[in-house]
Amino acid sequence: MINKVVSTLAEALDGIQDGASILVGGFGSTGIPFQLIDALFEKDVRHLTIIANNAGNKEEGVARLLGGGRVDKIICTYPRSTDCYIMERLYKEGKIELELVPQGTFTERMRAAGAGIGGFYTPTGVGTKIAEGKEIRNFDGMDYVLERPLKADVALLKAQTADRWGNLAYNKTGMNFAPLMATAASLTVVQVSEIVELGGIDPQRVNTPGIFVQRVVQVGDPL
Amino acid sequence: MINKVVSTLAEALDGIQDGASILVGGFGSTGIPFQLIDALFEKDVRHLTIIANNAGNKEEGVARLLGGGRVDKIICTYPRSTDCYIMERLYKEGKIELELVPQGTFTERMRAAGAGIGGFYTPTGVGTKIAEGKEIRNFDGMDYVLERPLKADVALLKAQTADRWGNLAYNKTGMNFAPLMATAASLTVVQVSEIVELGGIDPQRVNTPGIFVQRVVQVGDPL
Amino acid sequence: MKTAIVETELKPLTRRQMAWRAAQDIVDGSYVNLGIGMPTLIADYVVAGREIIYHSENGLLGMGPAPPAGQEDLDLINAGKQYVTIVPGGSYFDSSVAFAMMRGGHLSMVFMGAFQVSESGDLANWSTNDEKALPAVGGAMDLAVGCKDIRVLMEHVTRDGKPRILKECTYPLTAKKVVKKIYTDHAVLDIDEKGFVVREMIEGLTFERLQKMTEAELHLDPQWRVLDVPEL
Amino acid sequence: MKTAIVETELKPLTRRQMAWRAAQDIVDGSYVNLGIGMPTLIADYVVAGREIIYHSENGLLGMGPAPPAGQEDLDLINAGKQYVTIVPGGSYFDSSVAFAMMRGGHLSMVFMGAFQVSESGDLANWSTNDEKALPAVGGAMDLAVGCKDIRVLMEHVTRDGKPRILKECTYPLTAKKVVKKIYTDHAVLDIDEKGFVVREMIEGLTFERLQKMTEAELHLDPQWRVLDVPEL
Repeated sequence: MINKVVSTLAEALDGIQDGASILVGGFGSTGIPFQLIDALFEKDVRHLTIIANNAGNKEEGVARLLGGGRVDKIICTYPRSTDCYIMERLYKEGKIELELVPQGTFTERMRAAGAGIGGFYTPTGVGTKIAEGKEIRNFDGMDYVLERPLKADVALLKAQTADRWGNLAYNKTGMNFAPLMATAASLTVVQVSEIVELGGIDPQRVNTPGIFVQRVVQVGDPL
Repeated sequence: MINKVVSTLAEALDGIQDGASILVGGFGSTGIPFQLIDALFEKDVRHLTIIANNAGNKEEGVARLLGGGRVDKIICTYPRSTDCYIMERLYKEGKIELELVPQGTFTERMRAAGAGIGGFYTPTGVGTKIAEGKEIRNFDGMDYVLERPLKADVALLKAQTADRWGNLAYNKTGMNFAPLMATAASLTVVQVSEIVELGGIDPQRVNTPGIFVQRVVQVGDPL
Repeated sequence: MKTAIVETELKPLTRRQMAWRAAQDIVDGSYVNLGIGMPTLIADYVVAGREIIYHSENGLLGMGPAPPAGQEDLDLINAGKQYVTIVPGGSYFDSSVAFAMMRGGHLSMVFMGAFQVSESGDLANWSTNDEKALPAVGGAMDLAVGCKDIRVLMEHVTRDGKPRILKECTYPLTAKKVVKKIYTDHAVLDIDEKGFVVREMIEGLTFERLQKMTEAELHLDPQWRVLDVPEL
Repeated sequence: MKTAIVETELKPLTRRQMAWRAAQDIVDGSYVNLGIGMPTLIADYVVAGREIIYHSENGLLGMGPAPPAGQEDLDLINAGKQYVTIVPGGSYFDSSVAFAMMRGGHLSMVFMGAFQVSESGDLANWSTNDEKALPAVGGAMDLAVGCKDIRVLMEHVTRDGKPRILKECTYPLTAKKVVKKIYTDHAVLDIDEKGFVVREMIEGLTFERLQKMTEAELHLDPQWRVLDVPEL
């Protein structure tokens, strides 16, 4: 019998080691797996590479990991915001490596990793700093830059609903990167508000089929 | 006001000309826009390039267009089946050009066209006839073949439900290629069983957002 | 002895007036992305009766206005991380679909803010080249490719009077040869093969004076009109 | 005068028996694609109590058995174009997601039919090189990449006795170096660095006789067992 539901956040993160690369879902404050991140902080693994759209606000979410010295490198599209002072400080002090990726390319690189695509040509970033050192190729009169898949050891995600097979339904714009990240990690771990019986999610409403998910943990609503 | 709903099949196909490239949705007999295809047959446009997974059965669907001499070229993954005698005959007589594409590559090429991707590297077909004459490239020890986007002038699709903005919901495995084809054509035309008010499709159940759809026509159920 | 050049007192557009002017150009049935900042104001001034569908790159098509206070949905925000609503006919999808809409050329128009625009349509709106500042690009580069109708809203010059409309951008580029039209607080300009063409200028502004505020060479459309906006 | 070589009367497996044997190797919790033809029979013989999730590349995960006559749903078929059902926990998705599951290596096992397999694991199962025949590839090439555990079910020799297990395939390839295990009507063979290793042979079959039916060199696992299947 397949049962991907684990009882505790600690179990959900079991086996994650120093040096792991970790995809973290969420855009702004929607879809952020805060409880999983907090549990990862408690677990005290280090030298992480974090791959996330944002770098967290105040001392919450990814910012907490950054502030706690857990992260060597961040791959990110928009690490800046009003309350993103930890990332600001670490960056200015040269204490963190930053790989900046345009958001559409970020998304597409994760999709490629999950879909077995070895590389793709995108028009995004051509003629800019982002394309420096990368292959540029012209197809039908238009320039494209070659980008490579972005895969990771772990994905930490948030969804609304799951079942024991790991099928997921997200809520509204809380979905954002999660369906792509789920496919791009060896170990996809999801915190959910609700666990339902098999068949409890309409098969036409499953956003992430369980094949892409390894562990599910139910958490109380953070707010 | 946006209203993509047209009243007749003829209106739905207005402007399609000789020489057009036409994506046709469907897998086996699910998701085939039979009424649109029949109307295209009546319209008597010629020298078409048809891009579809199958070549139709008996004298139905794509087979009807083939039998009527409407099609110069077919881009297809599986043109063969028990009742696919029209395609068999035309092929043996050298009366049709066939470009055979592996199904995952077929899918990915349409997605690339719709997503503005200039090309991608897939492992599918490496070392086979399919890859002959194409660029092979090694990434991280694995060979990939470069494939290019597959776009078309028109897509003819079938969905279950639409609204006047062209939002679509498909039924079960009737979905198959349609969400990708919708993005890859300049003119996407969809036959549906049901038209609902705006908001009548749950925003989390919209399979194809209306931005990818130009015309919708309601048809009686074919069976 | 100084020669006093008496220039007409000008009344540059406010940010809301610039947004109003841009809004007039959105035709019925358009799919539009309004970039973060000033462009988001555009939605307030769309011509009545026109049905416009707003796209937000975090996975939302059919974005509606901000919700009434107290009715914010924590799972419903736009790309600017503001609480929004969804209109009937709207849909949610993952980021790869959101960016396919942009990169694949499915949007009708994109309005963005900018630091600089060059006469070939190069756009600079993500970095001021400050080596010490934390860089952040977000969806800007993706928004700037794909769509065939990319428009910029920006003040004509910087706060300290330096031109933003240039022969070549001095800030790092967001994308090359993409901007088609600029709405500034002084003028409306198109970019075509010969460079910047002035279509509208505010009351009292002369072409010579506008050229002085602009590094790139301007061409005046013989049919140019006064950039006329209501008080807002 | 002819020398009569008396060989033991062999009882090669039926297709259902081959499917039964393959089914025993599917562990609980596997995500499995059963290729068109003989592999689809495997689902009938999975070990009781094991929960297996079937994938169909036309956009279905959690495929269930054929529906009772009269209860077919015209919009619910598998990749073999047969009417099927969906089990609780199943899901529908578009073809790009279906193929991402395959190409991206998310399936646990794939069982396919074949014309030929080579000792390096090359697979030929889509074309017999007949120039006049209409070629058709479907999802075969995609199914043969990505998954790390690709297994073949096929008769050991062709109808006219020609070997299918070869040094090099003579038919056009589906994919190179992908097959890990073969279930034939005479034997079960693994493919590893040194080529074909025989793990099981049917009752009465000798290694020499199996080698005669096989073009490629075989290696006998010292721990080999009798390929024992029930009557079906």
